[in-house]
Formats: sequence, C-alpha cells, structure tokens
Amino acid sequence: MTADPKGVLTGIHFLDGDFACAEGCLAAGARFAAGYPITPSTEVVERFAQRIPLVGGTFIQMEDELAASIAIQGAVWAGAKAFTVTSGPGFSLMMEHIGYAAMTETPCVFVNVQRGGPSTGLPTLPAQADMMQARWGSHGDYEIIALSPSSPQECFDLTIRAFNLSEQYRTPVLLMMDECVGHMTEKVVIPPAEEIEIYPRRLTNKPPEAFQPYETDGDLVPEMVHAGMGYRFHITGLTHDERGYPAMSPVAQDKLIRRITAKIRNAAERISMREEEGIDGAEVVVVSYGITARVAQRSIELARRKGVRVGKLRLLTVWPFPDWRVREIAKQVKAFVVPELNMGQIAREVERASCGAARTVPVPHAGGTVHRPEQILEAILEAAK
Amino acid sequence: MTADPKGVLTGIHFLDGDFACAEGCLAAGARFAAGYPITPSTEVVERFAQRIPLVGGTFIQMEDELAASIAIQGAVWAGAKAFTVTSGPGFSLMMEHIGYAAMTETPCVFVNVQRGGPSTGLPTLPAQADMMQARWGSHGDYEIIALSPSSPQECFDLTIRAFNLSEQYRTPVLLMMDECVGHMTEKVVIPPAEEIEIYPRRLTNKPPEAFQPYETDGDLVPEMVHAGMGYRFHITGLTHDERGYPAMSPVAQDKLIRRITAKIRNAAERISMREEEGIDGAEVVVVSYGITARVAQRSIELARRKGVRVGKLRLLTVWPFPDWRVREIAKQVKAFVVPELNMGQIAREVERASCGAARTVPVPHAGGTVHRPEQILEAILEAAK
Amino acid sequence: MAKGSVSIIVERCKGCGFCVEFCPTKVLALSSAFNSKGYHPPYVVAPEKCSGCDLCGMYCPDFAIYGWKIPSNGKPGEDSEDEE
Amino acid sequence: MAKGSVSIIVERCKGCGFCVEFCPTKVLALSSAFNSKGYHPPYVVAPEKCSGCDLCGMYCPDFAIYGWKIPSNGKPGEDSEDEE
Amino acid sequence: MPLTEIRVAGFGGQGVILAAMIIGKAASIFENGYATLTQAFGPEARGSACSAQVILSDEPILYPYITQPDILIAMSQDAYNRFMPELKPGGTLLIEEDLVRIHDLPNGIRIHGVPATRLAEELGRRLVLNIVMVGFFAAVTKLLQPESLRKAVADSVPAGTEALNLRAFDKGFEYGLMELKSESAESQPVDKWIEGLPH
Amino acid sequence: MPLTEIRVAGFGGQGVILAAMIIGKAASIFENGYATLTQAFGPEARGSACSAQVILSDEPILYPYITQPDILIAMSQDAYNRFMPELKPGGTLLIEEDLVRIHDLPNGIRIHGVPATRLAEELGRRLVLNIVMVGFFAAVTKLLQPESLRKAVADSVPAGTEALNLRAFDKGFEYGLMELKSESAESQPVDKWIEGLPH
Amino acid sequence: MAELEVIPENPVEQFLRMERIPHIWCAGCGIGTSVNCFARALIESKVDLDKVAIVSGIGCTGRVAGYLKLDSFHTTHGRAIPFATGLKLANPKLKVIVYSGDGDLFAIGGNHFIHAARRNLDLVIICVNNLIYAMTGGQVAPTTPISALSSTTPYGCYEPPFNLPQLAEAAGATYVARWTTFHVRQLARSMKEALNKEGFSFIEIISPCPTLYQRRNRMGDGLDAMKFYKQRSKIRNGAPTSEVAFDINSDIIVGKFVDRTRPTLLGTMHHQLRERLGEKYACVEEVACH
Amino acid sequence: MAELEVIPENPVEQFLRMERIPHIWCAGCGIGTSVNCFARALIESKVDLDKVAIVSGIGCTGRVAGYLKLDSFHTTHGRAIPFATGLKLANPKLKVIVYSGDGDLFAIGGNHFIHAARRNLDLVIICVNNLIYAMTGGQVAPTTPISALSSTTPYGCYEPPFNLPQLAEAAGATYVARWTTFHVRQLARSMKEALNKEGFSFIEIISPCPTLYQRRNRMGDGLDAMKFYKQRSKIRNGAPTSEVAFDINSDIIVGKFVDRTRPTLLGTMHHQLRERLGEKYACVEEVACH
Ligand SMILES: Cc1ncc(C[n+]2csc(CCOP(=O)(O)OP(=O)(O)O)c2C)c(N)n1
Ligand SMILES: Cc1ncc(C[n+]2csc(CCOP(=O)(O)OP(=O)(O)O)c2C)c(N)n1
Ligand code: SF4
Ligand code: SF4
Ligand code: SF4
Ligand code: SF4
Ligand code: SF4
Ligand code: SF4
Ligand SMILES: [Mg+2]
Ligand SMILES: [Mg+2]
Repeated sequence: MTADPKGVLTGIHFLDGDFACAEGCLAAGARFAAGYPITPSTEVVERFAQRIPLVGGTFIQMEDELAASIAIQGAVWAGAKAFTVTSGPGFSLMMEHIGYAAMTETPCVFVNVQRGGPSTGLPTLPAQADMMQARWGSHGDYEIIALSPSSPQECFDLTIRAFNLSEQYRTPVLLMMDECVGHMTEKVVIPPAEEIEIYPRRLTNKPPEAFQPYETDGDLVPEMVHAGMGYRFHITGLTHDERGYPAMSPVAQDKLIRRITAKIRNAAERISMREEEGIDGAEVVVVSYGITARVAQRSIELARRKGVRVGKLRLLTVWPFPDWRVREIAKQVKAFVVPELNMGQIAREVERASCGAARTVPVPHAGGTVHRPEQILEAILEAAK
Repeated sequence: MTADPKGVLTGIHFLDGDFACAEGCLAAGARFAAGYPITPSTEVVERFAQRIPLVGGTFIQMEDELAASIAIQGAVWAGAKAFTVTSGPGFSLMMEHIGYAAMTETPCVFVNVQRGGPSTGLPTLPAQADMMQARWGSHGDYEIIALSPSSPQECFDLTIRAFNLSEQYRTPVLLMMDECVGHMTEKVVIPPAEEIEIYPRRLTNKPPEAFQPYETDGDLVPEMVHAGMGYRFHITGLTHDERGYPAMSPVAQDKLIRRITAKIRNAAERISMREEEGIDGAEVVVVSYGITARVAQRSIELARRKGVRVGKLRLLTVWPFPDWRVREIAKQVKAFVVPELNMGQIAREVERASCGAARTVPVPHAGGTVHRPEQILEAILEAAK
Repeated sequence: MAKGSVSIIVERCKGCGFCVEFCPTKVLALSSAFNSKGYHPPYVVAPEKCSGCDLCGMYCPDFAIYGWKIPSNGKPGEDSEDEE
Repeated sequence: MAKGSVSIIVERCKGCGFCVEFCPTKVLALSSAFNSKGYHPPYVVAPEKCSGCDLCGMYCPDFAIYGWKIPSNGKPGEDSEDEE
Repeated sequence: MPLTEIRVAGFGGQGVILAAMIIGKAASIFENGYATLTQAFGPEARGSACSAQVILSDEPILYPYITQPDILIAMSQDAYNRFMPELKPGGTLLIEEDLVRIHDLPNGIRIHGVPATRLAEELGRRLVLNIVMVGFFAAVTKLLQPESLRKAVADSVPAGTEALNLRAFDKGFEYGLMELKSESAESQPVDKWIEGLPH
Repeated sequence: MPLTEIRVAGFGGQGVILAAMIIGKAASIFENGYATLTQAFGPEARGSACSAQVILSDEPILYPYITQPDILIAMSQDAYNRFMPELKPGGTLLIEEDLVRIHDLPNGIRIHGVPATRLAEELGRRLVLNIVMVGFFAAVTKLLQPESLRKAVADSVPAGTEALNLRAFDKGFEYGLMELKSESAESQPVDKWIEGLPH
Repeated sequence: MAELEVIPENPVEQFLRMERIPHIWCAGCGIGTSVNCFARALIESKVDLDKVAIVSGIGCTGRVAGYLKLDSFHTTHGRAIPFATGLKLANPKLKVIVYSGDGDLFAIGGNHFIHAARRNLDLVIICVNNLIYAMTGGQVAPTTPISALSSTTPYGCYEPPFNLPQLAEAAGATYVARWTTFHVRQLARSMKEALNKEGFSFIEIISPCPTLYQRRNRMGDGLDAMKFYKQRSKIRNGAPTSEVAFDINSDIIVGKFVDRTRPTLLGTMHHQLRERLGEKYACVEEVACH
Repeated sequence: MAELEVIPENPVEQFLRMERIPHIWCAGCGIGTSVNCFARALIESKVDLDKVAIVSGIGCTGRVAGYLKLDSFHTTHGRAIPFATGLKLANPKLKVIVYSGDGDLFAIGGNHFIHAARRNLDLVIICVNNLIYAMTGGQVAPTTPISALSSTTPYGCYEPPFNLPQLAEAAGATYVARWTTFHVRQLARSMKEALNKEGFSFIEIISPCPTLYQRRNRMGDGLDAMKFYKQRSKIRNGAPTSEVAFDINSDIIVGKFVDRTRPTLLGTMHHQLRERLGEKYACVEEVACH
C-alpha cells in the first residue's frame, strides 16, 4: 500500500536530519510517539509534536525513557504505528523494552541520535559508539534491525524503511543516527504520498476462534490483532506458545527463540542495504556508515588521486551485518579500512566476517567531532601497502 | 593486603553459588549492597542481608534496579566496597549506571545470575545470553571486565577476584553467573582471612592541594578519595579533565576515552584467567565458560574415548576476551567448538580472533536447561572431520 | 425450601475454607476427604439454608464454587438484588 | 555615613538588574556602559545609603556583587544581625 | 564412595531440597568427599512438583547432572511417576509409603518404604518428614555414616530445632533398620508395595 | 555555482543559524542547487559563541564540512578572532561593523561591513539583524539571486513576521549595494576597518 | 430443593481463559478472590467487553492479565501503567484497567503511578497489596509493615510503608478506595464505580499471601488473614487519606476515600488543541494503522 | 565612607570552585541566586563543611554540584537521590544534600523522591523549579503550568503539574517548604533549618528561566519574573499542602508547610537490628574500605 497523504509533506525542503526523521515518521504512518527529551534527539519529537495534531494522532512526553519505550508498544497494540526517539543515556534505559518488543514481536521504531558517551559524556557532540549496544544491549537472545543514514534525505527515507521493516518482520527497528546527521541541514525531497510504499500491518483475516497470536507459516512472522477488535488475545514477555500463553519450558524457549532470531537471520540479505562503489578491482575497501561515510568519501577521493584503488562499502543497514558480502569482498582485497566514531565496533564485525582473508584496519575515533579526512587517508595508504 | 576477618566465614561449607557469591562479597570486604529482587539472583542479597548486620555494613533494597545500581556507587564514594545483584531484566535497567561507573571510574561489582531471555523469558531457568550485553550494553565506548564461574567455589573465588580487579583498575566488574551455577550446591572452602589477598582501594596519599581526581601515571588508573575526607572533589559523568571538571571538547574526549579503554586493554593479559587442558596437539578445542564448561567436560571425555584429540579452553575471564590466545591456538587446531546457552555470542569472538586460521563451530542453545553432552560431542566429532 | 443452590468443582478446590467461613447461613463445611491434589474441599451440610447469595463464589480464589438463586420458575436467574 | 559598602566585579555581571531592583535603599543603578561580555553592570549611585545588608549579594546570580557592613573599628565584619 | 547419583523428589513444602542438601553436606563436609546438588529445571514451583539431584563421589565432580540415578527418593506419587523411569536398573527406590503407590516397576529394583509423614506427625511436627526420610535413607542405603548425616542435619536446620530434627532422623533411621531386618526375612519385598496401599 | 564554503558566526541570540539556513535554502530549494548546512561542534551554547557552516554547490555535496571558507560572515568579535585565520586566501569577509574590530588581516581579503544591529534597530526589531546581514550578503557577494534569498527569508521566518523580515533583507541589500558603490570609489577599503571602530 | 435443569455457569468463568485453569496461585491466596469481584464489576458496569484491555506488570498479581479472557497484556515489571497509557491514548475508546501487585505498581512502578495520576488519564488501577513481593519469594516491599519479616529483612523491616491512598490523592487520582479481600461486595462495587468513572481511579486491595508473607510472619493461612481483616477493618468512607495509613497493629481503615472530578488528560488535550488550532486540529478518537 | 583596608570576600566564594567561574547560567537565571542562599545557610547551620556532600542530577540546576567546592557529585539524570542514599547509608556522618531541577527530581526521578521520603532518610532535597526542562531546550516538565508553551507542547501544555509540597508530604517528608528566588532570606533560613534537621527535607524554589521558559511564554526576563514573584507570592507558613498547588494564574503560596518528626531510616534500622540481634549487631557509623 502507499502512504496516507495526510502525513506526507510532499515537496522539496531544506531540513536537518532530526526534522527529516520526524517527517519520515509521519509519512510512514506513525500516529503516536512517546518521548523524553535528550540532546541531540529532541528535535525529532518537537517537530512531531508540532505536526501531529494537524495530521491526527498523539505525542506524549512521558516521565522517563522507560515509560516512553513501553508506551509506544501499548499504542501499537491499540492500532497505531509508533516510535520513540532518544540518545545514549536514554537508549540505555530503553534496553529492557527493546527486548520486550523483540519478544512480543511488536513492530515499532526506536531512533537513537548518537552523541558522545559513555554516561553523560558529550551531550551536544557526535559519536557512533552505540552501534554494538544496538545489537546487544538487551538481555537474552534476539536479532535486531538497525539502519544508519548519512544525510537528512536518508533520515527521511530510512525512517520510512525502518517502519516498513518493523511491520514486515514484526520487530523493533533501530534508526541509528548521529548528532552530525541529525543537525545537518540539506535538501530533502519528499515525494507524493502515492509514491511512498508502505508495508501495512500484518493484521489477520482469521476469525477469533481460528486465530492464534504466535502461529506462523513459512516466513516465520505471525499475524497481528489489536486491542478492541474482539479477539481477546494475550501478550506476554514470558516465553510463550503459539497461543501467546506463558510456556515455561526449554522446548518452548527453543522454538520461540529460534523463530524470532531466524525470521531476521533468514531475511538478512533482503534486509541489508549497502552502497557499493569501486569494489571490483579494489585493493582496499573502506567500510563505513552514517556521517563517517561522507568523511570517508573525501579520503577515498584523496587516496584515488594518489593512485590507490579504493572501494567503498557503505552500510545503510548495519544490523543484520552483511557477513556474506564482507566475506566475498575479503577474498578480493588486501584490507578493509573501517573508520568509525568509536573505539572500534563495526570493525570487529568486519574482522570477524572477513575470516582472515583480508586485513581489517580500524580507524577509531573517540567522537566529539568527525575524523579528519587525512586520518582515514593515512589508514588507506597504510592498508594498501 | 589481606581480608578483614570479620567478613570471612572460614571453613568448609556446602553452599550454592548464590550464597557462595554473597560470602565472596563479604570476604572481599563489601560492606554495602543495594539490590532489587529478581529470580534467580535474589539469594545473593538475601544472604548478604542476613550476614551484614553481624559483620558491620548495610544492605538496602531499593525501589528498582536503576536506584540499586547507582546507590552502590554513592556508597563507594563514601568509602565502602559495594555491589549489586540482578538478572536479565534488571541487568538491562542497570546499563546506564554501568556506563556511569566506567566513566567515573567507580570500583564496584555487578553480579548477573543469568536466566532465560529476552524480556521476562524464563525467570527460573538458566541461560548465558547476556554475555555480549555485558560487553556492549551501555552506550558509548568503554571496556569492561567480566568473569564467569563454573562452580560455587568459583562463585566465591571469582567474586573476590571481581572486587580486586575493580579496585585495581577502578572499573565496574561483572560477575556473569548463570542460574545453574547460582542454584548448584557444592563444597566451598573459605580460607582463613589472612590467606585471602585483597586489593586495597587506591586511596591517594597526596594532600588536597596536590590531588587531582583523574590524574594518572603509567598504569593509567587514577587514585581515589572519599567524600568526607576533606578533598572537596568533583565527580561527573560528563567528559572531564584531570580535575574531574566537565570538559566538553573532542580533545578531552579523546584523552579520557582512550585512557579508560587502554587501562583495561593494556592489562588484558594480566586480567585474563583461563583453564587450559590438552590443547597442545589437539585437533579441536572446546571454548566454554560457566555451567556449560562442565557439561562440555563430559563431551570432551566422550570425544577422547572416541579417539579425538580435544583440548579445553575455559574462560574464567570472558571480557576482556583473550584474542591473542585464541589466535595462537587457531594456528594449531582444525576448529573451535563453542557451546553456549545462547544463540552464538562468544562464538563470534572466537571466530573473529581466530582470523580464519581455524573453523569455529558454535553449539547454540536457547537456554532453559543445559546442553546434552551428546550435542556438544556431535559438534566436536563434526569439527574434527 | 432453599432459595438458592451452590455448585462445587471439587478438583479445583484448594481447601482454603473461605467459602465455609463466610457463607452467611453456614451452608458449607470442609470435607475430611481429599481431592486429588490433596486438599479438603467443601461440601453442602445445610442445603436448605442456601440463599444463593453467591458470597461463596465471590470469595473462592480458585473459582471452585458458586451459588445462584433458584427462581420461582425453577430456572436459575438473577431476579433479586442481594446487596448487603 | 554609610553603614555598609558594596563590591562589584564588573566582568562577572550579566546585567540582570536583580541587585538594582532589590537593594532596599536604592544604592545601585545599571550603568549604560557595557562590560566586555556586553552587559550593563550596576554601579553605586548612592553609596551613603548602603546598609551593607548584602541583599544584593544574595540576589546576584553571577556572584558579581556583595555588600558588607562597615564595623565601627573600620574593618568589615559581621557584628550585627540583619534579619528581615 | 563411588560416584552415586541420587534424586530426591516430592512436592513443595515437603523439604525436598533440604533433604538433598543434608545428604550432600554429609558427604562433602563431614565425610570429606564431594557432592554436587542441583535443583531440577522447572517452572516456578510454588506448591507444585519439586526435585533435587545429588551426586556423591570421592573425586571432584565435573559434569554436575545426574543421568541415571542410583537412588530415587520419591516423596509423592507425582515424583514416582515422573522419575521412576529414569532409575538405573538395579537401583534403589525409597518411598514415602503412605503417599506413593508403586506401579510399572521394572525388575531388580530394591525398594524401601517409610511412612515418613506419619512418623513426623508422631513427633508433633509434620514438617520434619524430610528428616525422617533422611534417617531412613541412612539406614537402608548405608551410603554415608549416620554420624555424618546427623551432623549435617544439625548444621542445616533452623537454630533451635536441632533436637527435634535429630529425633526425626533417629526415628527414620530406626524404622530403616527395622525395615531392613524384616525385609531380609521376606523373599519378595516388592509385592508388599505393589499391592494396594492405604491412601 | 561552483563549490562555495561559507561560515556564519556570532553569538547566541543573533540568529546565526537562521541566517545560514536562509542562504542554504535559497541555494538548494529556490535555485535548485545543493547546500549543506552544519552546525559547529561546540559545547552547549546557550548564550555563547555560535557558528554555522554552509556549503553551496551545483552538484551533490559529499564531504559536508568546510575546510577553508570562501566567505566568512562574522557577527561578533569572538567570531572574527576565532574564524578569521581559516578564511581562504583571497576570500571574502563580511562583518557586523559595529561589533567587529579588524586586526591581523592577511592581504587579499575582500572586506564588507554593515552595521546590521543598528539597521535592525532602525526597523524596530533588533532581532532581525541576521536578516539584514543576509540582505547585505546578497548584495555584496552576488552568489545567489536576491529573489531566491527573499523567498528563502519568507519561507524561514515565523509566520506573521515575513514583511518585517523582508524589509530587513532589503535594508541590508541596499546597504550592500551602496557599500559596493562607495567601495569601488575607494582604493584601499581595508584600512577603513582596520583603524579604530567605534565600540 | 428445586430440580436443576440448567446449572448456571460460575459468572467468573466467562472472563477466564479456562484452558489455563487451574491457575498458579496458592491455596488461600487472595488474588483469585479479587478476580471474582472484578468479574462481577465487569458485568454490573455494562462496559463493552470487546473494548476492555487489561494490563499487568510482573508478579503473582501480574498473572491476572493472563487468566482474563479479555485483550490482556503481561508487560514488564513496573511498566503496566505506561503501556496502558499508550493503549489508551492511541485508542481512547478502550477501557483500560491496570491490575498488578504492590511491588510492581509502587516499588519499581511508583513513578508511572504518580505521573498517570497527575495527568488524570482514564485508567483504573487495581492493586492487590499483599504487603510483600510474592512472586520472587517474599522480599520486603514499600508496603511491608515495620518490623515484619521478609527474605531481605530477616531481622524485620525498618522502612515505613507508603500510605497508598494518600499518595494517590496527592498525585491527583480522582477516585481512591481501599478494601480487603474480605470486603467482596464493596470491592466489586468500587470496581464498578471506577469502571464507570472518567479519570484516574485507584483501588487498593489488602490481600492475603499465606505462602510468603504470613508463613514467615507466623500469621497463619489465608483464612486467618481473612478473619483478621473482618475483625480489624473499619469502614470509613470519605476518611481523609492522611488518616488511613495501613498499620498492621491497629484498625485497617477501608472505604471509598476520594471521589472527585478533575479535567481528564484527553479532555484537556482536546480542549487545548482545539482552542489553539481551531479547525486545523485533527482530533482522533481511534488511531488507525497506516 | 570608611577607608577599606580589607575588602571582605563575597561569602559565597569560599564555597565555589572559582576556577570554574563564570558559570554557564544565563543572565537573570535564578539558579545562582539559590546558590547564594545555600552558601549563607551552610555558614549559619555550622555544619562541618568537610562532611557535606552535594549530589546533583542532570540539567541546568544539575550543574550546581560542579560549582560548589564541597565533595560534589554530578550523577545521572534523575538518580541523584539514590546516589545520595548510598552515600548517606555508607557514611552516616555525611550531611548529604541533593540539589537538582524539577525535571530531574520529579519527572525521571519521581520514584526515588517518593521512596526516599517514605524511608525518611536524612537528606536535604533542594529543587530549583523553573517550570521547564531548561538544559535540553525548554520541553514540558511535570511542573509546567497548564497551557504554557514549551518546545514539546507547542500549542500549550495540557497536563496539570504536580503539587510538589503535597506529594512530598504524602510520601513522608518531614520538612517541606517552598520559596521563590525573590525570598532570599527566607530561603536561606529554610535551607539552614533543613540542614540542621534529621530526616527527609524538601525545599522547592520557584525560579526564573528567562531563556527557555519565559521567552517562549512572553514573560519577560529574569527581573520580570522576580517582580512577578514579589507581587504574587503570599507567605502562608503551615498552610495545608493540599492548598498550595502552584498556579501561575493565582497567588503563589510560599512558606514552610511541614515541619514534623518521624523516625528516620537510620534510627529505625539501628533500633530494629539492635532489638533483634542484641550484642551481635555490628552497628557502623562509618564504613571503612576493606
Ligand atoms: C526489571 C525487573 N526487576 C525485577 C523483576 C523480578 N520481579 C518479578 S515480580 C516482582 C515483585 C512482585 O511483587 P508484587 O508486585 O507485589 O506482586 P506479587 O507477586 O506480590 O503479587 C519482582 C521484583 C522483574 N521481573 N523485572
Ligand atoms: C537518561 C537521560 N535522559 C534525558 C537526559 C537529557 N536531559 C538532561 S537535563 C534534562 C532535564 C532537565 O530539566 P530540569 O531537571 O528541570 O533541570 P533544569 O535544566 O530545568 O534546571 C534532560 C531531560 C539525560 N541526560 N539523561
Ligand atoms: S450461595 Fe450464599 S448461602 Fe449459598 S452456599 Fe454460597 S454463600 Fe452460602
Ligand atoms: S473457597 Fe474455593 S478453594 Fe476455598 S475451600 Fe471453598 S471451594 Fe475450596
Ligand atoms: S548591601 Fe544592601 S544596601 Fe548595600 S547595595 Fe547591597 S542591597 Fe543595597
Ligand atoms: S545582580 Fe549581579 S549579575 Fe545582576 S545586575 Fe547585579 S551584579 Fe549584575
Ligand atoms: S505466593 Fe502469595 S501472592 Fe503469590 S500466589 Fe501464593 S499466596 Fe498468592
Ligand atoms: S536555560 Fe534557563 S535554567 Fe538554564 S541557565 Fe538559562 S535561564 Fe537558567
Ligand atoms: Mg505484592
Ligand atoms: Mg527545570
């Protein structure tokens, strides 16, 4: 289906990433947001709060991030598409509820505009140091989808994609922005509503007697119902059976956990979005995402001028990580260079996935600003040796 | 220095892992605990609550895990050794404060008795699925130390070790137990106090005028003072300078984050504890930790009976992960077999560290019970092919 | 003649005794026999005294007993209010 | 003669005007000049009226002004209570 | 002692874990051997089925779970039904004879029964039935020294209740000795239990 | 237009970001080019220094930060001190002439000054000084069409204040045109600014 | 005795997921009793059962949602109220009831309680107060009486408990009542009133936990608790909430304490937005999923 | 005018980390004013300054800890009180003051506030209530008046604010006062009383935020706010807290509302443990590090 025109601000705009994200939420059909202010993410909900009463829907500022991250899930079960927005410290507080969404298969979107950490860190300055937390931050086993935009336009586009993926796989999706992209203003083209593809909620057609909340077929994703539809269904964060009832056994656990991880793992190639350029014949491939990808672009150009054959692998989908693709590339290149605004997170994944076939050269950076292009250039030159 | 005899229950006891951990805390000198009940970890603080009024100190049950995980840090800055105890959902709630402890370099111990997740999961049943969360669960960059005991005796021993490491490196240390070990009762030998080595708090000798809370020398670990000592010092979770004052700049960030990560990374070999057996000449090495190591032991024996040369690498220190050692072993063996009560967490580290030199065969298990020894055996046989 | 009657699902009962104690007309007593879970369920000792007030039903934590009024036409119904 | 006196650290002032407004004896006025941060700091217009009550000091959010009593012996001190 | 696997099972409130604890403690502390006690994996068990596993050995125990118990102590029908099938051929079965009705018993199992609840009630405290059972276990299995077990009892029960519990132990122990005597007089002890028990 | 890097800097409350926003919007929306606006990395800046960077280009902009601005718009002394050194040789400097005192100026820099605050005050709203500055920028740099900038102004300011802001724009624009004229009459415009300004 | 052709169904059964009965609650536990009262209240209040949603946190009481055949949500510990807030705001046609334990609602969940009360969102909060954390094995709760034993206060509790009705009123609740599980009729009536009232309603139910509270405190079984309630309760409708602190050593004051009107969150929100935005305000009664 | 040989130091400076002055607060912000009062209270209360610890959460007010030359802790958002709880319990000799903002203490931190009040731990809680989340750019707080504009309520706030003194009293606080930054002397006196009192004390300070609250609500600058306070405040010491709800459209009731005695947490704990454990109780006044 396509987007509800009510929420779509079709046209050409000059927006920062935070605002573009808010517009993406509206275009994707989000009609509920719960938030708790935190720099540098608050602008997303500030814009949503301004726009939503005109579109039809609700924003509520909750008492904390714990509340915000579960209120959106209540809203989803009442029939809304919903999201919340935060940054580092708030993201840490949302971890329990990311797990709840994964376990109950509640489609919803968490936006994290990353700032310098750990702890209160550098509230107004950029980082990309919550990337591993995005994957592993909640207890227990689950898989996650995390996207990383490099521009305001992508903040808009990937937000819609985030909602679509979350509906398609019934899973929380994380939009991992960074302060730079969030506070960077560029042209954002919002297409007409009818050109925006929307993945509709997988509501069941079955009558209540025939419906089981966690019954699935081939694609491992169950159908959904909403409160008030007359299904009298039950949802729990405990390990549960197809009926949604608590099932306290290793067998039920095995079945459930394997399914909720497999539904994402099996679809990893379909979920993965990458920008690849100049990889064929490259000696070195730079793997990057978010704002760093744009800084790295400059370094790639500089390196090419120096005659190094450099390829670019930009991850729009960071999780699931494209192991298969990195493994493939590893066989053809000398090394990967992985600049990140952290002390080496996704670099570890590159290292793992490349299985020793190519060297991994992390270019860590503690954040607070971006790399100097020369820093990455040096790593490229060194890697090409 | 050696332990304060007041807290040491010298003798031979028949204790479960939770109780042994509580005794370890007391022996290590912990005189403050704040907790919030959660199965299967509560027994640790229940025993502490029973014992501490007789030893001299305080237990307080706080209103939630957020409170418990920061109350202990208040207590540390008031002069106590302190810890908290939880399981999955509570661990997720403690993430922000693990980051605060890392950032402020507050020595303290977090015990996580792992149960089935995600979300409420299987509250009374075992898992080992918070291992990656232990490393990556808080936002921003930091390093962590995490230990994993395989028996009640080790619950005692490693608890003391956890406190010592946390004092030595001024860092939060995580004791990653699991429900099995927590609820398993065995002989626990508690030595006389004078045989228990205690790493004393690194209190400064400098007078207030000469003291800077985050000034360090060679080992990168600053000296400490306590509230009430007359130093009038300041502590913040913001990025800070040597004086402990907020310093909102990339330069300060770089300096601080590099130091707090380097102090652990540089000491990784000293921190790492492993049990190795039969590795020389092995075709396959089984990497395991916690309860699974004991199950794997049975599988190793079975495999040896079948003529397979199997080595054992048991991680007592899971984080920092012994990359160097795995890399070394990888060059000599065909494969690693990594059974865990999760869908493959530490297996990824083994895969990464082995750089393609040896295959990694995860033996995932969703938890709720332990592996059957035959399951692991099969993987060993398959890996040895 | 009794105005009400009471049904007991013996196997659900956990023998707490609430129904016996709080039946306003003392219709019930705990049996000395056990159900299969090992609890002593109630039984009706004074059927004629039952008003069908369903207090037993409201008290029973295990949904194991309930009372109802016997209507004049012999079918169960809710033809009278019984507020205290 | 003035019972008190007042000190102003012009560079700290942010020109909020609290001291001027709430000085009970109207000792102060905001200067039309700027300090280097671009604020108008206060100056003493009626020194003889200053009681040294230090209300200006208590109000000043920038710790830029404070008053004190001039003791009989000419040294500043706290020889009298001034509760309102 | 050689590696011996024991399962103790019953329902919540019978003190199953404590009984297993005492056996383990006697072996590992008071006889300087090794014992590993684990609790059954099962859902929250307030009031429902409950079981514990103990492994006794002269050497450190690596694999901590029992696979085929040498001894099953069944204190409820449910426990019997559930765990009897896993008992090792030739193993030993101890039952609370008033609560367990034997059925489908393979050959070669040694059975010993004790009316532990009744004996405990005779002491005025139904709660000590688990200790009666431990005393009975001591007498009939002879696996551990009665003195070690008595020490373990005294060391494990709430302060102030030691005397009562030791009496319970002795009562079970004596009943066990008697039972052994009478058993040696009987040729087919099994039948005694298979045929209808009072319930 | 070719890739042009602009820095706008001043102190909080001067509307620095909005000025940059209008320039970027004019280029990217109303002239169909590309613009990337980024805010300076700096600590929480309530009331203190504030700066924005805009890159204008005919092509999509990949690397989003400026390295050496072609144009520096300095609206405070602090901004001048901090950012002047990075201005490209031969670049253009626009200043709020009542607030900035020029010093240590390298050769070859084109300088244009406008008393933006004063002009804004003349319009009765000190707050619109940033729009005056944008108008001035339009006139002296000729980088963008005045009409695009006027549209961008109207599109960016709070509803109801469009007219006032457009007047501010025009005022700055006219001042700029005049300034250009008088400048072309002078041979050494730089000296004008270097010598003591009223403060 | 009349010949019974049709034995009517236990009225609670229509609200139960019978396939999950027997439930996990212990003999003499008061939670089931409270559920009976709730079933009666549902009937009497005549709410549309298809529009009722039950939200529980974690705990013995938290299991209520799982037994009720209504749209029911077993959330995370302490977070039933914010989940309910999302449900209600996204679909204001739902009648949303939070049914949970004292630890869940007032220890870890205390903040959400006071904020929801402040907002005066239409929610009915039913708290089974058994004076303890039962599910986890009997730890001290913010409702445990001074000097009571618990597994984490082995020498007696030394923290005074909350006066829940007073806290609820101070935070903004518009309906506040307390009953014990002995007061089944009154409790059912209060539940019905709350279901039919707009705004934030709070009902505290003092309830036996023989297994984990009473046993350790030598207070007998469930029936002993019920007799105790009968004997020691004083009904004081309208009592000032500052005078109703629960004290195990004196009378248990029960009754309906507060029943007042304040503008509700949704009401104020609509009013405010309509006032500022006029026609442009796109007020939604029920959010559809796009 | 006397010739001044010695110009005395501003009394607040001895408590400030002068190397960090100027501070980050805006012109006309009330936080600095409150700090002056606190400095005077420290002097007057005669507490041992080496035994004073200041704990702040995050926010503009949260920066207070960083400016005070005392043992001072800038913790995480909302968690100053539990941090302070650990400090105090581990070293009961410390005088522990929590100094933070309304959002920090009552939005995210609300639960810790009510629990610490319930426990009646010896803490002094000083809340600078500027009716807004200032540090993050002016979002609605649980103290923002109905219909006020904020960045997240662009059409006006539609949630009623807490009545903080009532909430504090209902939760158990033994000392409750409210002043505005206009009331510098009274505020300093209240702070002194709180410093000298055992138990949980709470002082609310209504304070200007010209930058983020007033500007958006067209309420002028800091001085305008101060004049407003002067004009609209009514001192009503001992007023029932239920009558002091802050309402920007009517009088601001200020004063000392509650000053009562309840057993403190430490007192009850020692009593309880001594009673149960007798000689065996190893009571500690100050925990040393082993
Ligand atoms: C985050 C988190 N912390 C702790 C727990 C463990 N837990 C489960 S229920 C419960 C307390 C329940 O007490 P109460 O709400 O009073 O319910 P009751 O069992 O007494 O009905 C706790 C602490 C959890 N599930 N999640
Ligand atoms: C967990 C977390 N969530 C959110 C924030 C962002 N944050 C910082 S200060 C603040 C609010 C401060 O408001 P208040 O306590 O009223 O202080 P003020 O700035 O008004 O003095 C918020 C939401 C944070 N630092 N941490
Ligand atoms: S219906 Fe009423 S009278 Fe009849 S048994 Fe039940 S409680 Fe007694
Ligand atoms: S109230 Fe119910 S459970 Fe209790 S005795 Fe009666 S029937 Fe049995
Ligand atoms: S000390 Fe008192 S009288 Fe003197 S200037 Fe200050 S406020 Fe005015
Ligand atoms: S109160 Fe302080 S900051 Fe305000 S005008 Fe006076 S001296 Fe300046
Ligand atoms: S433990 Fe207590 S609250 Fe839980 S079911 Fe049993 S009696 Fe009820
Ligand atoms: S934003 Fe408001 S509260 Fe913060 S410093 Fe400025 S005036 Fe004070
Ligand atoms: Mg409870
Ligand atoms: Mg505030």
